[in-house]
Amino acid sequence: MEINNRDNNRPHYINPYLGGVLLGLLVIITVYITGRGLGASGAVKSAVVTTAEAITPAHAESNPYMSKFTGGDHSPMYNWLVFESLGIFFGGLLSGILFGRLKKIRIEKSPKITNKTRLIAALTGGILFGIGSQFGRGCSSGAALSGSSTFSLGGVIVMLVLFGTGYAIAWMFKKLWI
Amino acid sequence: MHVHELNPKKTLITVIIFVIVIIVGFLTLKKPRFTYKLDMKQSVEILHDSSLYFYPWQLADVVDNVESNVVLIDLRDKFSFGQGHIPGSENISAYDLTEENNIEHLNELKSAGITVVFYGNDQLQANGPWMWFRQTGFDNVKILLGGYNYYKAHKNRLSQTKSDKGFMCELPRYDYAKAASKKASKGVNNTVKKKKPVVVRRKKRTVTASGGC
Amino acid sequence: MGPLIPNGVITGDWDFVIALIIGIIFGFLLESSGFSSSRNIVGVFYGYNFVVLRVFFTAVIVAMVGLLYFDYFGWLDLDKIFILPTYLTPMIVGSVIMGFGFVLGGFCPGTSYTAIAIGKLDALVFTVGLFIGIFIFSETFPLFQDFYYSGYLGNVTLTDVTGIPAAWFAFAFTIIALASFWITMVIEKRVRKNITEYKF
Amino acid sequence: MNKNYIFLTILMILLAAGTLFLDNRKDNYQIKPEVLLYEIIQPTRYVTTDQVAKMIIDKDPTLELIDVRSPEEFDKFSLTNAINVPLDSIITAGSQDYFGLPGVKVVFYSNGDICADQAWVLTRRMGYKDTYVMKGGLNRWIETIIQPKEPPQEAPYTDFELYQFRKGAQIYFTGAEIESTQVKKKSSVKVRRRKKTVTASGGC
Repeated sequence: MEINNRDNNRPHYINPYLGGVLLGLLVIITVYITGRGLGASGAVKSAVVTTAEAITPAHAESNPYMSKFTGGDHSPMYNWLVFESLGIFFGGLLSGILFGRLKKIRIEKSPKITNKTRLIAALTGGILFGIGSQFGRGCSSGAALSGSSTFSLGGVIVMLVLFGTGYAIAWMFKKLWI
Repeated sequence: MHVHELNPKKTLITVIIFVIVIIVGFLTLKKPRFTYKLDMKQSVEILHDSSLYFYPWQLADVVDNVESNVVLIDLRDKFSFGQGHIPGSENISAYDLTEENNIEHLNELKSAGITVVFYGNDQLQANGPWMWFRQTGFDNVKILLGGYNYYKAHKNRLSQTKSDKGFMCELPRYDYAKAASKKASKGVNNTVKKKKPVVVRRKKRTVTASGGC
Repeated sequence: MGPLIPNGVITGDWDFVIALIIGIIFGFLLESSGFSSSRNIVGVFYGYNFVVLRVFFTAVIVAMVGLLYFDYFGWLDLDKIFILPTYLTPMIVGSVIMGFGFVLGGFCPGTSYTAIAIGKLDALVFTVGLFIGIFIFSETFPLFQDFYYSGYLGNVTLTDVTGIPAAWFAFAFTIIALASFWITMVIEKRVRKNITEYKF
Repeated sequence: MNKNYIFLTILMILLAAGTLFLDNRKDNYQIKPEVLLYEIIQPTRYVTTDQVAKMIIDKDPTLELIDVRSPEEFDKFSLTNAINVPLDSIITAGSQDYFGLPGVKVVFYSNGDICADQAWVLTRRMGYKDTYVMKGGLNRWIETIIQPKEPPQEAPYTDFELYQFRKGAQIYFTGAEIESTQVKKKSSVKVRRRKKTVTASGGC
């Protein structure tokens, strides 16, 4: 088989089911210890608030959304999710080193598109995801994974709609990936 | 190679560890010591059952050892018990109620069909434990109306307390509306007088029936 | 017994150490499952790689079932854990927007952090996009403040809404997930025959 | 295809199916019997009539008085802003809306304190927190707040302080500054009669 020849070059990933079972156990342990699930987008929110506060404190205070997160004893960066996200970064780094995926800076894309297109798409995607995660009260890990694991109605809604939209619109952006 | 052609050994091991943890959970699972035997609705209904209350005049037989099917349990602390208690009663302080030997003792009494009567200084002190034991399935537990204080004041004329209402602490001792607003006292006064004869007739029936509450 | 921190078994001082450790495990699992590659992730929408679906659904069913057992054993009190609040309409709209962001960007926030760690420039750009997106949201927040708080149902679970015990949902989810694993296997094999192999 | 996957699939189905057989021991909202008995034994649920009077006078927004007597009794007299939830209907869904509100202290009262205490045990079993019982009930309310007795000369200073407060409260609640002796006589006459009247409507 053609694919078999390339197996040597393929990056070594763990069995997805092993990853899934371990991730599920991690969710249980996290809930067991902290009483709440995992999350990721909250860290960026803290970063936004911190930046805004550093540049124009008065503006951050007057903004009805940001002011919800300012004004504590500590900086908004002194937050559970920020530390967790730091951990995600280092965990990824560790795994990258272990499995030999840590290489020089590169861009992953379909051969049919240019680097510029990919980066614009990534930026747009990031912006949309950022806005959407605020309305959805969490991203795919916070709302969809932890939310549905704890049987939250909102979590299940986010999971279903997020992936449903993905399937509905995937054909539009086929060129980006295949 | 497709992922489904690989051998998921590690996955299997992880899942089996997970299953073992669950099995350990089942093995170490303790049966709860107490469960509610009455649901909320039944728990409310028993409050109206006058046969679950023990009236002071019923004490006379117990004290004189005529009635042997009743055990009095004093829920006050040792000190108060030592200072004075109803003759023949046992002392289990409310704080020690759930101790294993006490529960065992109460269970024995239950299976022997002996009625257990809780009392404290007043009815209030025994009310909570009485409700709790009823709800958790001790269907032989009753509560002494008036408590020890009432007994102490009337111990020489227990049989006469049938006509006394002093132990019924839920009876209003005052005309609240009148006491609280003097201005309207005249108006209230009239209506009360009118109602009075009707009410008095009913009274005798109700008191014994409706128990302490 | 659990949850430990809300019940005061572990003091709040350990909060951030625990957060870091949990994050490291989370990141390790994401990266080693292949979530640091956007083409892996997006493969779920085109049928050539269902790794996201496998990892995600396995995690959800294991967590659901495990939490129910833990609750039964008295190790964890499910009444005390945080339930994500439900804001019906904003959540649906937000998820649609996220869906677009997902297909365009190829990451979600957690996976983009791990991809930055192994040197993916597009992930970095995606994270910058996240930052800008949340900033735009905060700045324009007064415009749709009412909408943001609309459709509030409280911190409800599926059981609260439907009255069906949580175990039935766990069971139904498990069946759906396992069935989808076998179905997607067939789809994946078929699609991969017609696709040029991609580098990771 | 590896047959371990089939094994894993079956294992996962069995695990999930197992959850269906976990009986719901917790009755989803009720507190454990042990916890209930422990709290029953503690006297912390009792509040005095003075405390209640003070909260009413201060217009404490966290106070919610629940009158567990019958509607007839409630119509004749009730404390300021009290809500009538007869003991019999305390477990109905409509009544439960009053309990468990964050930051609200629910105080039960009745003629004496038994009915209120029973209401407390029932609601506490259902898991509602921040519920209290007014010790002595309305009987003691009248004795302490509406018709306070002057402490004897040799009583400690705090008793006189309390008496001062009660006199103030008396004025607040009755709206009248009449010499108490006369009132006492009047009401004490009516008291006896009144007692009979209400007996008719049974316990609570």
